[in-house]
Amino acid sequence: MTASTQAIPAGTDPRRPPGDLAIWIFILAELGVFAVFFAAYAFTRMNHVELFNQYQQHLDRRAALINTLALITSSYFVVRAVAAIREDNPRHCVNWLLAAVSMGLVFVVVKLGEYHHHFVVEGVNLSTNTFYMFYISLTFFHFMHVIMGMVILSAVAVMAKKGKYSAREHTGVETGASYWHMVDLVWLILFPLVYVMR
Amino acid sequence: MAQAFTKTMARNIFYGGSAFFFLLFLALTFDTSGQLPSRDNRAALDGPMGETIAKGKELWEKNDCIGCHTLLGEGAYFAPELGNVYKRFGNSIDGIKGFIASRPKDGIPGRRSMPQFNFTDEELTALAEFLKYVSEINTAGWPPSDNG
Amino acid sequence: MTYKSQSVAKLYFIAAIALFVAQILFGLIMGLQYVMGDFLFPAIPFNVARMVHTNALIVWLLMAFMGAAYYLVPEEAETELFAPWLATLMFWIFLLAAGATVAGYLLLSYSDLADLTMNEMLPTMGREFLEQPTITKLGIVVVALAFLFNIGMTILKGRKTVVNLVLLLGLTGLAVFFLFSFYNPTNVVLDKFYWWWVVHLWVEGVWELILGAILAFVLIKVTGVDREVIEKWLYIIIAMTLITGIIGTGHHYYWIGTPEYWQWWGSIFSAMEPIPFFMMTVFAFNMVNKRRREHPNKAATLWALGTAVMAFLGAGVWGFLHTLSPVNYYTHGTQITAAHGHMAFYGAYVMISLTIISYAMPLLRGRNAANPAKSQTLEMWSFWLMTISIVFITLFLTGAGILQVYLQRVAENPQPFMAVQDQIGLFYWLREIAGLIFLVGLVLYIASFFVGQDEPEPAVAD
Amino acid sequence: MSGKKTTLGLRPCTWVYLFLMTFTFVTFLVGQMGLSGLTVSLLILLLALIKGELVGYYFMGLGRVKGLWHWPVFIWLFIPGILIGTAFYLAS
Repeated sequence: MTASTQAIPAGTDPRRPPGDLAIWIFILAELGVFAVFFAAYAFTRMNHVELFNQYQQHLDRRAALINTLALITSSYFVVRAVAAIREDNPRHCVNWLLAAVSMGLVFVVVKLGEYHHHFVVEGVNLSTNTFYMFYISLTFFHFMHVIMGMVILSAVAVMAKKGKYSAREHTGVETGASYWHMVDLVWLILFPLVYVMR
Repeated sequence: MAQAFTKTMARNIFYGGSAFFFLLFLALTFDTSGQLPSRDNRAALDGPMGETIAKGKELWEKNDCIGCHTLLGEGAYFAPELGNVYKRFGNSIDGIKGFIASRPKDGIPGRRSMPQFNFTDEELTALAEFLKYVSEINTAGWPPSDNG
Repeated sequence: MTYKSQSVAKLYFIAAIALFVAQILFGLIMGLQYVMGDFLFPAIPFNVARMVHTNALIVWLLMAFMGAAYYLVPEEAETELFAPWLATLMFWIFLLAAGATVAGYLLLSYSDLADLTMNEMLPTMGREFLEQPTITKLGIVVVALAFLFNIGMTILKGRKTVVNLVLLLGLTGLAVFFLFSFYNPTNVVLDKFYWWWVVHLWVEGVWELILGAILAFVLIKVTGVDREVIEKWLYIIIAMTLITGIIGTGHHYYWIGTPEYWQWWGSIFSAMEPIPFFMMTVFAFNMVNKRRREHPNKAATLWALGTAVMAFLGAGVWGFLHTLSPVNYYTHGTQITAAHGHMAFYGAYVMISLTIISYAMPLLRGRNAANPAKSQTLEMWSFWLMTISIVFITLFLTGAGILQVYLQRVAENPQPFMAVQDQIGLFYWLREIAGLIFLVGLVLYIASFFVGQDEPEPAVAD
Repeated sequence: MSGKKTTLGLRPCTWVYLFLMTFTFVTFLVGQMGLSGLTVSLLILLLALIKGELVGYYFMGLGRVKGLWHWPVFIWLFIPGILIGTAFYLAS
């Protein structure tokens, strides 16, 4: 049992995922797209193993490591934010959320550095080769999700700051949290698949 | 109590999701615009035949060729694909001109026939050059066969 | 009918049905020309018949959408239309423009029409579905702007419901994306690229918002289910529509000179395009099953459910069949595309138009809720005849398409286009027969407006 | 912060967090050492799937959800996992 179990407000249906069901429909759709993209990457690689292995070496694994750690940490902060609001502590909730957003910012800055290297220094684009097509498509699509997630978390933080959430009613926090964890989840597969597996 | 599925959230997803994917679409469009010069044979448009090709496209549109034919697979499916007709005619401008010029005025009994448009030689050249230009666009290997 | 100004919708609906008839008649001419190549040649060449067929379709759907908006916006906003006279005026302008354009297609050669309308000043003609003279296009823009102004002001001064908002958003998108029809560069790739911003972003984008809003409105009315429930479903369905449909535009960018990554982006996103249609089917049946009243207008309910099912089949399933780029490589620009086009347009947009007409017309004609039983029975017969015919048209065209793909593109010795067309003539004959049955359905549909008018309405069981 | 179930003074989510960080370092080191081949790839994939399930189970909170919604992340990891594994197996 997790720490937060005890703080579930009375009346919450244990068969429903945390947050608004609408966001889960959206999450499922997004996960679906990423799943197809991952499978497409793997099966295309089958016919271009040499090419994929060669250009994978051009990627900045250290940057990807920092980004993975940033996203995991950020996700952890969001978990703490949800726990805080369940303990009826909006002030802590806001702080954890802001910490999570700043980790997201770390991700964005590092990723932009990576893109700068590939796009400007190396002069790579979507049409350079199949590997870069997948690398750019996957990471850029994910990158936009990170930005979207940061916007959502910021909005949730503002609402929390205004005192809209409490231990009794905090669906909004859970909704934003679920989306952010999805962004993290996708990266956890993307990182080994694109940067490490060869 | 927390509501399971709210209209507000559905609305936010609609606006947020649409804006998100439209921006992504614009980003891809931006990249495409950068890539097109290496694929869309615009060199031909800027070259010595540029004006002739432009004239050809005008004639192509003015006579609603797309109303029967397809061009790169788009149009009506009543008459042959013309995106690769230049190649199908053995890379021959004269072949295309001759075909268009020789259509019977009253059609062919019982069969589909292209109308007789009474083009001048200059117009025929323009149309043929236009079709040559289109045939040199990089279409990722489409169509699968020369028959279109 | 609650508000007097709603009655302007009647004009639009009548004109829509008249143009529908024209569309079907010219469709039958084209169908015959497929097997008897010299039919009506050179009086009505195939391209002219096709222009009338497709443009009449587009215009009558626009008419029906506008009629629907004039009917449901005041009712939702709970106020009279901002300017009923403007709606009437725009109707006549639109009808005249459409009539003059069709007359131009039929009486003049297309190139003479281009000269007459001074196409060379701003060439926009001669592109599929956008064949209208530039001046007609400008007319459409004027009508659309006046229309948007009118319903926008109505919504502003009245109650703001989700149905109205989504409808307005869809109609605004329709007008905005139509502006790309004025961009016509010599560069064929650019031309095609932005041509799809009109065509695709209409039918697989903003039109689906209109479709969703009309469907939601009719379902609220005929099922009596709580507005909140229907509205949140509407939001989530149109969200999925745009999420999948916008990047789904990429399925048109496989073979027209655009970069090859579109094959991935287009395949992945358009493969998800059936999802919103599936959700719509589930949604419609759910709402009807949970209905809180027995609305006497059974025909309208049937049309609404039919829309949900046929849109999923035509747009969802038949679209998915050929949307993946490795499949599309072989099927692009064949009768497979035609098959999909027929069922998708009928299932989604024709049926939603007939749904709102079926719901609103009895009220516009002064009835309490519905047509008499006799008239409804006839209407339901026409529903089944037209729907089953379109299924068969689609199946026959799919058969023709599969054979065409094989003989012309896959076989060891691919044959020329015309040689293949000769071999698949049987399918075209069958398609033409199905088309004739569709016409019978359409005649019954029109007859349903005239039979049993003296009989009493079915009782309202609220 | 009173009365919370902890292990060695840390909340379960904190433990999960530490596991995730460790696994990430392992994955990174494998990359840095230039290890390659099917076995290594599949092990890394397995590690990634476990990480994903940890996020789904603990962070997203699906672990304590009963019924259908217990499974989406698990299934999401499972199917692409199998597909990616198969593709790498076929490629080697």
